Amino acid sequence: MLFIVLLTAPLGAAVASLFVRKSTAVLEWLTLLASAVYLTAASGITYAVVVRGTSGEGADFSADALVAILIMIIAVVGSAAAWYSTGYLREEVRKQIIGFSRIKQYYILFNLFLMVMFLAVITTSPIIMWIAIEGTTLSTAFLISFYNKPSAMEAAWKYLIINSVGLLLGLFGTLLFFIPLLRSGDSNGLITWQMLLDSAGTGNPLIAKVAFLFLLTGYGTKMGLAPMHTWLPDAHSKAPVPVSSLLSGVLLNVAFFGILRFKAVTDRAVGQAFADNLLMFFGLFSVVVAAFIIFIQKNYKRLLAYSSIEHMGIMALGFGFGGAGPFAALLQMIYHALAKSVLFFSAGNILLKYSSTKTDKVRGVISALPVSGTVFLIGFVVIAGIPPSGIFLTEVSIFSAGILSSPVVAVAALFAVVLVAVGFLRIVASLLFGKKPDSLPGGEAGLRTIIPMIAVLSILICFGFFIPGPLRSLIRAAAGGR
Amino acid sequence: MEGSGHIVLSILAGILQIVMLPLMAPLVTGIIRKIKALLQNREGASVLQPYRDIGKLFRKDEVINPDASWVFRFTPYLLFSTTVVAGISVPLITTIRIFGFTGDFLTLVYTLALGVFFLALAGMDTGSSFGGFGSSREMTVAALSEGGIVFSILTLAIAARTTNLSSIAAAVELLPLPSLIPVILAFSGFLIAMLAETGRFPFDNPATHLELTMIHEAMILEYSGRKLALIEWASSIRLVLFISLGVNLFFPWGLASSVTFPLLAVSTVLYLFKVLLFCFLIAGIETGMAKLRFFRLPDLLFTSFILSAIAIGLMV
Amino acid sequence: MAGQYFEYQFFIEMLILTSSIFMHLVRKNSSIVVLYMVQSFLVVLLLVLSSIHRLSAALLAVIVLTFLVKVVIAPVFFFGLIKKNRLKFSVSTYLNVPVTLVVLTALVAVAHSHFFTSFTAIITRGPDTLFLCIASILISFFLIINRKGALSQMIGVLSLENSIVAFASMAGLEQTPGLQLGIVFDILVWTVIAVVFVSMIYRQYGSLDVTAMRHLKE
Amino acid sequence: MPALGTIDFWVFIIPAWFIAGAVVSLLLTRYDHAANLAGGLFAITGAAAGILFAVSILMSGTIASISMPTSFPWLSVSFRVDSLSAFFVLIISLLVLLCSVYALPYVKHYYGKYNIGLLGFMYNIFIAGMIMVVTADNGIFFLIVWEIMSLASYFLVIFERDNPEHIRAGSVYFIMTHTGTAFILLAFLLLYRTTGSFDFAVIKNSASAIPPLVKNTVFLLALVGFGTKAGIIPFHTWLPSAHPSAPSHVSALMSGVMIKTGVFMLMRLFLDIMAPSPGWWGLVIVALGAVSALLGVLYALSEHDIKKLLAYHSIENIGIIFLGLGSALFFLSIGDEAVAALCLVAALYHTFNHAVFKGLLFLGAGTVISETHTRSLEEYGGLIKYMPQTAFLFLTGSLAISAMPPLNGFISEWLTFQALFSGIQLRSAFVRGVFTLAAGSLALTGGLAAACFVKVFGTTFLARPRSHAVSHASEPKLSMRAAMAVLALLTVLLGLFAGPVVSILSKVAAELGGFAGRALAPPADVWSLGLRDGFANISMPVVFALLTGGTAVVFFAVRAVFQKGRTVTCRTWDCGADLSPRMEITATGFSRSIIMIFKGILKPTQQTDTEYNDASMRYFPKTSVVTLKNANIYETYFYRPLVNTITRISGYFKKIQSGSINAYVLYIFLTLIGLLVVYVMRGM
Repeated sequence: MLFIVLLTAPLGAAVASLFVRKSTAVLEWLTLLASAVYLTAASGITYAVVVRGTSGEGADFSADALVAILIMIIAVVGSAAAWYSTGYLREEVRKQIIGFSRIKQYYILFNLFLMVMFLAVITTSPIIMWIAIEGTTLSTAFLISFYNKPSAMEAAWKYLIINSVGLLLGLFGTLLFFIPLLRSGDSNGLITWQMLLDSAGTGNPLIAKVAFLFLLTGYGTKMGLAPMHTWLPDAHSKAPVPVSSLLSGVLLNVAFFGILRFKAVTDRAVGQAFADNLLMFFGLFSVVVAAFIIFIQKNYKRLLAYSSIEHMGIMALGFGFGGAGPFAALLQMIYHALAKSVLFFSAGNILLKYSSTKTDKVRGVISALPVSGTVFLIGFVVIAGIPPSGIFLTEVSIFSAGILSSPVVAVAALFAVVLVAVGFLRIVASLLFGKKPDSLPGGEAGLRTIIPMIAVLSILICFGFFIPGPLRSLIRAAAGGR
Repeated sequence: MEGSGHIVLSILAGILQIVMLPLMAPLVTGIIRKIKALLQNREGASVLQPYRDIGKLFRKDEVINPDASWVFRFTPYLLFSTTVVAGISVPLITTIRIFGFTGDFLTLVYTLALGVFFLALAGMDTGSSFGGFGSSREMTVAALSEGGIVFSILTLAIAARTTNLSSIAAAVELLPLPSLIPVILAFSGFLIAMLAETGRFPFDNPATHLELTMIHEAMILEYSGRKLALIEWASSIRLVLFISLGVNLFFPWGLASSVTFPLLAVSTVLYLFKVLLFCFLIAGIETGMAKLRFFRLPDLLFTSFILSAIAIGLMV
Repeated sequence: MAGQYFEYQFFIEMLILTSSIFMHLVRKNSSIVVLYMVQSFLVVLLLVLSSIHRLSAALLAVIVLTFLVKVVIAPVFFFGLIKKNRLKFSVSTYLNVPVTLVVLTALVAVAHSHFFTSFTAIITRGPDTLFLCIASILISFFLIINRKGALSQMIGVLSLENSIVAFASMAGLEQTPGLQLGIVFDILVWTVIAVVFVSMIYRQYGSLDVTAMRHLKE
Repeated sequence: MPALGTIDFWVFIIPAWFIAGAVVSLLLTRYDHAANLAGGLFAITGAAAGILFAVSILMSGTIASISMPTSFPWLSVSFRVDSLSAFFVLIISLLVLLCSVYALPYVKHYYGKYNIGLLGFMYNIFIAGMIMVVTADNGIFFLIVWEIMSLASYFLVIFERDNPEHIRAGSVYFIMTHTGTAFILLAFLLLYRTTGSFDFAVIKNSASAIPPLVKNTVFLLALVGFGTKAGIIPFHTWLPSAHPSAPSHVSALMSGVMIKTGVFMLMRLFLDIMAPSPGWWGLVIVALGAVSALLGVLYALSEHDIKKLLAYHSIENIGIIFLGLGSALFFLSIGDEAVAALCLVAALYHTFNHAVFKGLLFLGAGTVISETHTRSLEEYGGLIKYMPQTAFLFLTGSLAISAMPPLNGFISEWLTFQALFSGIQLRSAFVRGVFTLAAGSLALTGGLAAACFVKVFGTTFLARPRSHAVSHASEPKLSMRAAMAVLALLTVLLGLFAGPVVSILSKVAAELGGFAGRALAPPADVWSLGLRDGFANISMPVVFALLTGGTAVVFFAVRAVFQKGRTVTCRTWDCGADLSPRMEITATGFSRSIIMIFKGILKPTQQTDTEYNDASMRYFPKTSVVTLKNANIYETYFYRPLVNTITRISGYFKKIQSGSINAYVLYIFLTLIGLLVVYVMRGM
């Protein structure tokens, strides 16, 4: 039941929004109501997983620890983004950037986007997961081109084509994974993850390898691993801020989830080293590419996008390194999702105030926007892995796993991470400090743009210092039983 | 009986140690001036002239710039006292440590530096152009010459395995002949640094008031009366202090190794003779050499430093 | 396994590959859409062939729907787009025709090389068909890279999808009808969105040349 | 959680107290004065507790420790306070106490302009960070508190955030310290690889199993990492700009104690955790120390910004501490524990002394700056008449830092000299050469430091005012003067009671060097201080008595004998022109000769701007301004090229994002083909 609720809540909001005329408030309420519902449902499912280890509904939906983590991320960041959207879009309406039809379109697509992400993680079928992830591309394409400017069109088109190509490769890889099942003659009915896992050892290992290569390239595109990441900075910088936060904080994780699922199958078929090495390679490359580009970045929204690439790279490294790595990587996934949404929210407030994403046009944010500026600063400290943030701990533990298994990669990644912090700081310092332009009035836009940010930040800070026992065992289960 | 005689002699030697340098200092200055005059075919003033000068200055009124602060007024006393205190450490006629707690050569160097520090401040205190650049030059030369002094004495300290001046003197006396080469090197280093420290040729001209050449004199240009007297006196003590260091550390032969009257008497005479020889040396240098341009001085001071460093290298 | 239709399958797959190659060679937008139509039709044919022995109503519905979406609706959209915006000719390619042919040859060779020999395990008789599918996949992929026109890129993606479907049906990897329906629905939505985008791009940039979209470079 | 009232409890409660102060201060952020009071009082009480705690540990010789596990397997909140830690806690607490007393009125001039609550928050967090850094017993926990300390100090550096110069300084600081932390992290990771733990105790127990290559790598990494924090040349470039940017009482803490945490960790790592060490470690540290000491003072000489100048002197003094530390390492490696003890005592003593006199000088400079609103030496002058007490206290600090007897700087420099002399007496020619050069550098440093402080004190306090900035200066609030006076008194006491101090430090050194229980320390009592086999001895009380007594005797004797002298106050003869401040020597002019002598090292650039009265006839210049600056060779030859290289590489990476969608799809294509080629080929 909870699974159905999880899917129908956003779907219902989207469908109901179709029939709303003229009232922005109704749209907002629908979305907020849906967010409350799916947040509850997600918590219910997570509770069940914590208590029983797994939870399921028929043969179609099931949740284990990893799924529970992901739906919680989707639900929390999703509802925060929904909340923030209401404030953000109102502000844009006030500045006459968008009109009602736009808002309606936004809320419909926004809810659909959430729905397909939920679907992607709770389904038992790899193909349905594929369909759902393709669905994320489709539902966000128009959100990215939301402002209908040439640059937004460009970003959306690139997003559409690159991700479609990537996902088709993913489909091909998925199909190749089915080959062992075919041999065993068990091809009727829905093929589930469990069936894939059970049959993993029986097939030709070379096919499993080729399948994983296609899959990694394909889903890696969606996850933002370099060099398939190219769509990511464009899309993140052009989408409305709440959508960026979902893309960065949630969608990438969903794609990573797909890779992890298949990695488990591959590990069983050909041993761990194969997939580990691949993840290490892409992880390191992503971190390095992101680090160097961040060093000379001049646009703070793109900066956040590259930072996502970096973090995805570190998570990939964590799984590649093994040992304590997967645990830390999953923890980092949580931290990153929360921190990145906080950063995007505060970046959104900066954008509302200054109307520019170029760093050289923004000065003295701390004076102009005391709350958002401070939150951005804290977000930076967290995301750059500077103690006492939790990401520091996860990164250290990933590196300490790495120094045992592959020291050279770990050292290279360590310095890349430092470079990221350096590049990040340069921008943060130039944005936040200094004198604000005199012509700019001070003050925040409104509580609706502040409260979601503070709420997520509080969760982030709490988790940074204290990880509740259930969450810890959840992560441990997810890391061990991947 | 021998005990009480020993004590009496020790007290005598102690008093001598304290008062000997201040008392003979103007004389040494006078002697050097006289020798220089003779070498330059002048008759020169009496060797006692410095005493008269100092005495006259003490009795004169003084003029003080209204800009000057207490630093200016306080400096002459401190300068004089540091010089005298430093002098206590120098072995004059005996290698026995009369005051057991003093005599470390680093303490001596830094005590002297304290005086210079205040003198340089006093030079700046009146706000005249002369005083300022005098201080600047003085501190430049002092900073560079400190290394030379420390290192040249260090050469001996290492050979003697102690940094106490009296013990160094006692040990150097017993050094085997091959060790003399580093001692000579170190002495050359010492000589150069000492000329700088005491403001003699080729570093400074103690007798000039030409703005382009003076260092020490520029600093004290604003002083008059008893303060000037103290400063003049202190600088002559400083000179004889360094001469004593030179003769008694590097050529310690004849220093009394125990406190007996004949030994003390002989060593006193020998000491005075050595000082006289040193006066000739300085006067000779001052007559035969021109004052160097200011920016040539560092070369000379670094030479002194390097010479001593080489000496340390040779000394095992 | 649909072994008895092996020759037909091979022939059809050959034609699919040929259509992919021809997509590289034609210049007119309408021709490329026609080629896509042909290719889709061939894929539908392939689906029919591979499932003929267990044809059920549900499967038939899927096949009919696939036909509708790929052979009828999508081309109609494309033709409408071309007509509305008078996009007779496609934008040029990066490589000229001879070089393109060389690359295509190389890709076909790669598909037949030992990288994919393990796939012989899938179909014991006549692996050549599978290699043709892989060649078709690579060639469609290359179409997206080589073409500067938005429409051509779109067709390239769809052609890539066709090739994968062909591969799946050749290898006997079809899913349950429900899933196939889902995939077809996905493709339909994708096509609609892409068509809207193409027309929006045309409105914004006055052409379909994707090289005009090079502003996001940081 | 240890029981209330036990010594272990205090290990935990002192940092917690500061953190509480931070939070309270932040909560009161709307009320400037309350926030200031809260932040200050928490810091003062915490520091007082810290002093008591440290002294009781030092006196009793016990070791306090607590350890609490956390959610993370390799992280435990572990504290361990042995006498070395206690010694550093003592220094930190002492300076914190005085700086906080000073800050109470000092912070007032920020009211209304900046967020005082935030200042109190960062200040207390900074202190808590420092205390925890010197007491942490787990590598990861250490890194966390280390970065907390760095981060808090970063925010303090950019506290006056409207000034772009401060922001820039802060950025450089943050970047360098963060990079340094990466080196430290790497060092810990390597230790973890070989010992399997981040706990210092575990690492120490299995230190003998660490292969030499790893050990040497860890040494170099730690040296770079902690050397950056300590401000050792060539990793010092953040220091001269960061320290001056912070509020003065924070500058005092940063310069006085924060940079010492780098020294502390080097001691902890090399002497304690990773001991024994090969001899070349010590020599490298000695060489670095010699270079830093000499160059630090030379850079200070060419500086006219009073706080920057003091910051450069911190580099110099860290160099002197390094001389002692390096010698200790070297003598331990050759088994001469007695000399090693002396060297360590020298290093620790100088650490303490520098904290005291640098704290005093920064507070003094802060007073001067807040009274005149400028940091340029060229605009001061004559302040001794407006603020005589501050001037006197500043002079005390100047004398102490110039190693003038009988103040404290002299005694630690004397000990360091003696340490180096021991090295010079060794047999190996190479080692002797290193120590000789180090001693030479130290001798030169001492002289140059004196020259530098003549310049500072002379141009700041003496003669006539050089600008209007001085005219409204007056003595600061009593508590500000009191804080400085206590520090000044400490410079005297630490010099006067060198014997007792040395015997305490000997205990610390013995515990640290692992030769506790053997009587190797230099013999010392209240009256005198000697070295083994009578190489040297010194009696600071006597030196003190002679110098003060001698001066007094001279003064009164002259007074008594020549009563007749009259004193006339009269202007200096001015050759007919009015004496103006422009005739006084400038700070630039004062140090110019030294700069020119060392121009091979300093690479000064001279720029002359002359303005003429008449455009056609260039005989009579109206004004002529000479600007003398040092080329920043580290910037020019290391950091700038490094940044340029990274920027260039970044440029290549940026080309990935070419904007062409065809290229993007091609990447995917090539990645796929490449992976297939690599893996399928390998699978064959």
